Amino acid sequence: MLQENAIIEINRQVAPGIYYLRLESPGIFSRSHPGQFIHINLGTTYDPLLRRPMSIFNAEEDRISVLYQVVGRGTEILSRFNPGASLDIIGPLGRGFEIKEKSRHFLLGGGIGSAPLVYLAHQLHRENRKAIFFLGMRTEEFLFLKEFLPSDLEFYFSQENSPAGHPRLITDLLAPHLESPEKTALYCCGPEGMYRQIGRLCGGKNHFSIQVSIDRRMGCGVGTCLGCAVKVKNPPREEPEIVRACVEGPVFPWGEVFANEL
Amino acid sequence: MLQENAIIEINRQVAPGIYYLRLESPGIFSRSHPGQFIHINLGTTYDPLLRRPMSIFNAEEDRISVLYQVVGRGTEILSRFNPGASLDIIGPLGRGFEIKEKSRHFLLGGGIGSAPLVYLAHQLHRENRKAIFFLGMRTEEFLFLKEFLPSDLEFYFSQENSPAGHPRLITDLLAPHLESPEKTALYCCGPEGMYRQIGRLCGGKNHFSIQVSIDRRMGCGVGTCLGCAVKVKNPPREEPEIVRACVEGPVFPWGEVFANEL
Amino acid sequence: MNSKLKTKIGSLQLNNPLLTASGTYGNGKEFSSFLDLHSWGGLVTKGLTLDSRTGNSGIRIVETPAGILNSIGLQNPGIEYFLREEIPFLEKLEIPVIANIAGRRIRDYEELARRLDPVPAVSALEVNVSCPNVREGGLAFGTNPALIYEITSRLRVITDKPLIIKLTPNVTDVGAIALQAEKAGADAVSLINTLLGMEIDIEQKKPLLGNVVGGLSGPAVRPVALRMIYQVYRQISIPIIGMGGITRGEDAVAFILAGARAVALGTVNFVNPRAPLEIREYILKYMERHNFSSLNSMVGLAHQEREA
Amino acid sequence: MNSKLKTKIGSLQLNNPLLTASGTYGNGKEFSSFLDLHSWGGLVTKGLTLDSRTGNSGIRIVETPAGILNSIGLQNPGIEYFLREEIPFLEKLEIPVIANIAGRRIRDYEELARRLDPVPAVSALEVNVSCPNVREGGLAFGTNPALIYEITSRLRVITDKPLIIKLTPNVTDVGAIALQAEKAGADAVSLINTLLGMEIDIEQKKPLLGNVVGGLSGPAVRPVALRMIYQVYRQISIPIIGMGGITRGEDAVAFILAGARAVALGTVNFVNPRAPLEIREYILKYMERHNFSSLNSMVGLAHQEREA
Ligand SMILES: Cc1cc2nc3c(=O)[nH]c(=O)nc-3n(C[C@H](O)[C@H](O)[C@H](O)COP(=O)(O)OP(=O)(O)OC[C@H]3O[C@@H](n4cnc5c(N)ncnc54)[C@H](O)[C@@H]3O)c2cc1C
Ligand SMILES: Cc1cc2nc3c(=O)[nH]c(=O)nc-3n(C[C@H](O)[C@H](O)[C@H](O)COP(=O)(O)OP(=O)(O)OC[C@H]3O[C@@H](n4cnc5c(N)ncnc54)[C@H](O)[C@@H]3O)c2cc1C
Ligand SMILES: Cc1cc2nc3c(=O)[nH]c(=O)nc-3n(C[C@H](O)[C@H](O)[C@H](O)COP(=O)(O)O)c2cc1C
Ligand SMILES: Cc1cc2nc3c(=O)[nH]c(=O)nc-3n(C[C@H](O)[C@H](O)[C@H](O)COP(=O)(O)O)c2cc1C
Ligand code: FES
Ligand code: FES
Repeated sequence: MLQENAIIEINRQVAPGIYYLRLESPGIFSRSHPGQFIHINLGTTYDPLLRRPMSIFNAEEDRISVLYQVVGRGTEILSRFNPGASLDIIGPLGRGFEIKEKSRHFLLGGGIGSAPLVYLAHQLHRENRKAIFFLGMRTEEFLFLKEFLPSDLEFYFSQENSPAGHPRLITDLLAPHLESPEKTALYCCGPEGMYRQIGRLCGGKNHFSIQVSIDRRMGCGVGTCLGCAVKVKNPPREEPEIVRACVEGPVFPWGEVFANEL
Repeated sequence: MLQENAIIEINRQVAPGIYYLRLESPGIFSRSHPGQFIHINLGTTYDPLLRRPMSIFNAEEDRISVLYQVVGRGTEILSRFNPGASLDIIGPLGRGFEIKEKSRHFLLGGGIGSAPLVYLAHQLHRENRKAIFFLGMRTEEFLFLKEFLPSDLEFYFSQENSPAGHPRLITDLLAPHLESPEKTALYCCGPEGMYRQIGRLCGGKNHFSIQVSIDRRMGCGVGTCLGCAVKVKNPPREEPEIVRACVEGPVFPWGEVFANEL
Repeated sequence: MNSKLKTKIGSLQLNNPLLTASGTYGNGKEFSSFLDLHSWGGLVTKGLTLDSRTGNSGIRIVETPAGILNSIGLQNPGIEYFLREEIPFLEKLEIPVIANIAGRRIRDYEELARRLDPVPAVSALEVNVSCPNVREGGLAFGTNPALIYEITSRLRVITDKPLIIKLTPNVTDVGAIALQAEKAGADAVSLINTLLGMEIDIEQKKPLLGNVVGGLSGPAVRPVALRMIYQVYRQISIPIIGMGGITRGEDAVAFILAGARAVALGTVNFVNPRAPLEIREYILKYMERHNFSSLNSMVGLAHQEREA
Repeated sequence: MNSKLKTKIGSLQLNNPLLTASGTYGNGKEFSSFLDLHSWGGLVTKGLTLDSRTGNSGIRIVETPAGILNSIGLQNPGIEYFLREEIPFLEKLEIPVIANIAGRRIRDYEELARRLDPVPAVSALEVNVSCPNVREGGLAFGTNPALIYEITSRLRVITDKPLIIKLTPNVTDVGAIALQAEKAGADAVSLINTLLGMEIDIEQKKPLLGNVVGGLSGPAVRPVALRMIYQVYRQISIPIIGMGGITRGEDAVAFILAGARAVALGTVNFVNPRAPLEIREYILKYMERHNFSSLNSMVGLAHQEREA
């Protein structure tokens, strides 16, 4: 965890409202793992005041990158930084995905949530593990992601606006792959509704290990403001425990967060 | 007085920390007079919140321009706007210089304060009036101004860092021109200390008419917040009256503001 | 004009909920080149006192993070001048004009109310008991529930025009004060006036404003204003005019959901003179999107949902 | 380290005037990868209660114009855990540690003071009587001068460690409250805690924060904080620890000139972990430029100049 003034190499729109930002950040690069995030300072104005958390989209050769969607003022400001400028970032933050010793690895991304899974896909690829990428989208706005993935990665996508009979939800994609008793690790990143659906499909099954990345509004990003509370089950204690998405997360075992809801 | 989204044509550094900004602003152009100013919105952030007042530096062919010095956050932000972008401006604001029916016109500018006098110089030139430009500076940082002035204009400058014997203050430049009994209009723009010195030199003399541009922190710029109060003498009333630099000013007859101080 | 936006403050009918905040809009004239003044629901005048006041000396306005501090000190030409020189302009307006009054003693307020009561161009009185920029008093009234009761009931006898008490946020319990205004017969309360603040010139080592302290307004104070409106809404049943940092349509909607029946725009006018047009447009779109057929049905909804 | 920056809060010696603001810095550990914790004058712990608290549910932090609203609700693992798990880390620090305590009833505070009094690693107690995020109480103490007297004097008997009362800004007269703390034997007061505010989710039509209201901090509140410190400085003679929106060296200097003998940094830590280093540097340069040989000689100077 360190603060770095990272030089912007690329900050380019790759799809409507979606930007790819690549930073020279050797310190953070060398410490980062898939699922972790950085905290970006948007400049000297007090408005907006806080840093913005962004997952690490990929990390290669002293560079880290971020894929972000312009949804508000902060991301809008970010999109206007030019290459060559420097960004004050903190990272890598949080606990990323734990790569499990399973025979299959399923990466399930919902929309922009897919960002950290790209880094994970490359990591799995480097480790020669068998992986499948499942992408859920509203229309086709995230199809470009394929270009950022290892070229030989098995890849499926669903679109909410698909005609009947075609996969509309990520669970439509997933279902056919669940028959096999193979031990499978699921890495999920998207809206919480998606996690619930995935859980209903395979939460109870022992040969699945599911991790989910939890999104919370963040203050500090480093564990001191307690703004990013997540309730987790923590057996043998009855009461849920309050942990921090920015330190104990953002990645949690699915069961810790959602098991009570099944 | 109107609000216009003016397209930036030029926003260029012309000397260290000094920028020349030219805007396509036909509405404000067609209504403006030397000594008036515009009020510039710096963007959508709440910090800084207020517009920034800037004198009109020149106005030609549907364009107005501004010469500004980067002294703080607002002007720093302004310096980063790119040509092609649009600026939300209000103007022309305030009461500018009144061109007097005198045989000579002296323009006395202190540093960045000289900006509105450039516009005035062009106006006097268009009207074929005899004018002299006196420029006071600390070092030589404003010498570039000459390039923006009518080429045949008589021009003198003083530098505070000059060697002994050379003019250091604007009053050193002015003194030799005061012997003549010619009726003279003085138009001054600079720090208040300069106005006091000029006043001591020629405030009491009847054949001089002196106007000064008064700098106040501004809120609205249009006369409603009463933040820009200036105390003026308003005979026959004994008590000074409070007027608004943004509406009744920024240009005032020297006597209204400084006569009591002689 | 869209009748969905109509709202009422006591007997005062407004075409839309947007009012000018006192002291930030002159008496409207200055802004008439940017927009049709009839776009407003009503116009609140700058603060009026009996005699003319020259205001505070020294620096009067300074920018702060997302806000401004002002210490104008109630500069105004006095009631005499107002009646003679400004009423002729105001009486031509076809929207309600609310006169904002301030004084040092209760009898100043009484006298002001007496002078304004017979003026047809003045539709209502807003009583500023909370100006932080006058040393002699003002603030003292605003922080004392008993005095609020006293001043409200004394003015109530003098005029039948809608009486709006403008509350200061610089108190422990704004609800208790609002309650006294209601009990004493006020038709509405407006809040918030500015938060007391200051700035120091560290090079000169002294307070930056001529008057040492000033009033904080603008977006910075919005969360405080919203909280106070939400809180007061639970304690009184007369209408609330909400203000404090509103700059966008979203803000105005939030204030209405918190319990404001009308909202006033102050500092934003200095930055964006077209704000009332944009905000009015936003509210209409919001109402459409959420199926509200009247502004009234939106007021205070943030409470209902909570109880549900 | 530069001895010019030394300052004292009661018997507490600080190498420099910069403290962490309670609740914004954990117990320091998290930030130790960004800077040497010994750069601080002292460390104020997050708020401690007797029992562990899980804090408020729902959204707990939201950005506002130049500020943040938080409704953490005093989440903390309780005194037991603190003594067992966190003291070992804190006792290795060579700077003073100030324990911030909060409770629902006076006897909670008494019990906390009793438990902390014998702990050598704890150099002083900061008594939070003003947390706006606990519904059961807290705020009630902070707004009532008599209760402040009561709680301070009761704690005074229990401990000889410097006792710092942390005041809420959500009151009419913060000076009156500070005065009671002084009279009852407090060694210092710290101010300000957060301003009570709220935000509304207009799409959901309900308060955005899980706890409805929250505490406003950050640059937005700075002018209010500065004014209160300036004001309290004229009324008491014990030291003031100033805080509220400090982000730059200039701000810290302004607070000191207004009367603060030490300053705490809160929200800024979330944005710029290196702020204490930059601010310390700035103060030193400022002192050089203005020929101050000790921090002490700067404290409250904004008043003196005014009287001159
Ligand atoms: C650990 C983590 C990793 C993230 N990674 C990515 C990423 O890789 N790519 C990406 O595009 N985004 C990512 N996000 C989300 C991103 O941080 C927000 O979209 C961004 O902060 C919004 O900033 P803004 O100023 O543009 O929007 P704002 O104007 O602040 O907000 C826009 C809207 O989003 C809501 N909002 C703001 N923050 C959050 C939040 N954390 N959770 C839910 N709603 C919120 C606001 O209420 C508002 O409605 C991540 C968030 C977290 C916590
Ligand atoms: C009518 C008028 C015309 C002007 N014309 C020009 C012009 O043509 N070119 C130009 O460069 N500048 C001009 N100025 C000054 C210009 O408006 C300020 O320099 C600018 O607003 C500073 O903004 P900032 O955010 O960069 O500085 P800030 O960060 O706001 O302030 C920097 C420093 O300047 C001080 N300051 C800010 N505003 C004023 C003020 N109005 N008077 C005195 N001190 C102030 C601040 O206290 C601070 O010390 C004019 C001002 C007025 C009132
Ligand atoms: C420059 C200025 C002058 C003001 N003058 C008055 C006044 O005369 N009477 C009054 O009741 N309120 C006055 N106010 C307070 C505003 O009416 C309003 O209550 C406050 O500014 C909060 O709203 P805002 O944040 O939208 O500005 C003044 C505010 C400002 C900024
Ligand atoms: C997230 C957060 C948590 C806080 N928790 C506490 C607390 O536990 N005890 C306390 O006395 N003050 C607490 N505060 C208040 C701060 O200590 C400080 O008084 C306030 O934030 C103003 O300073 P700032 O503007 O520099 O943040 C908290 C503030 C924040 C932002
Ligand atoms: S964001 Fe501050 S503790 Fe997680
Ligand atoms: S700047 Fe508002 S009245 Fe002049």
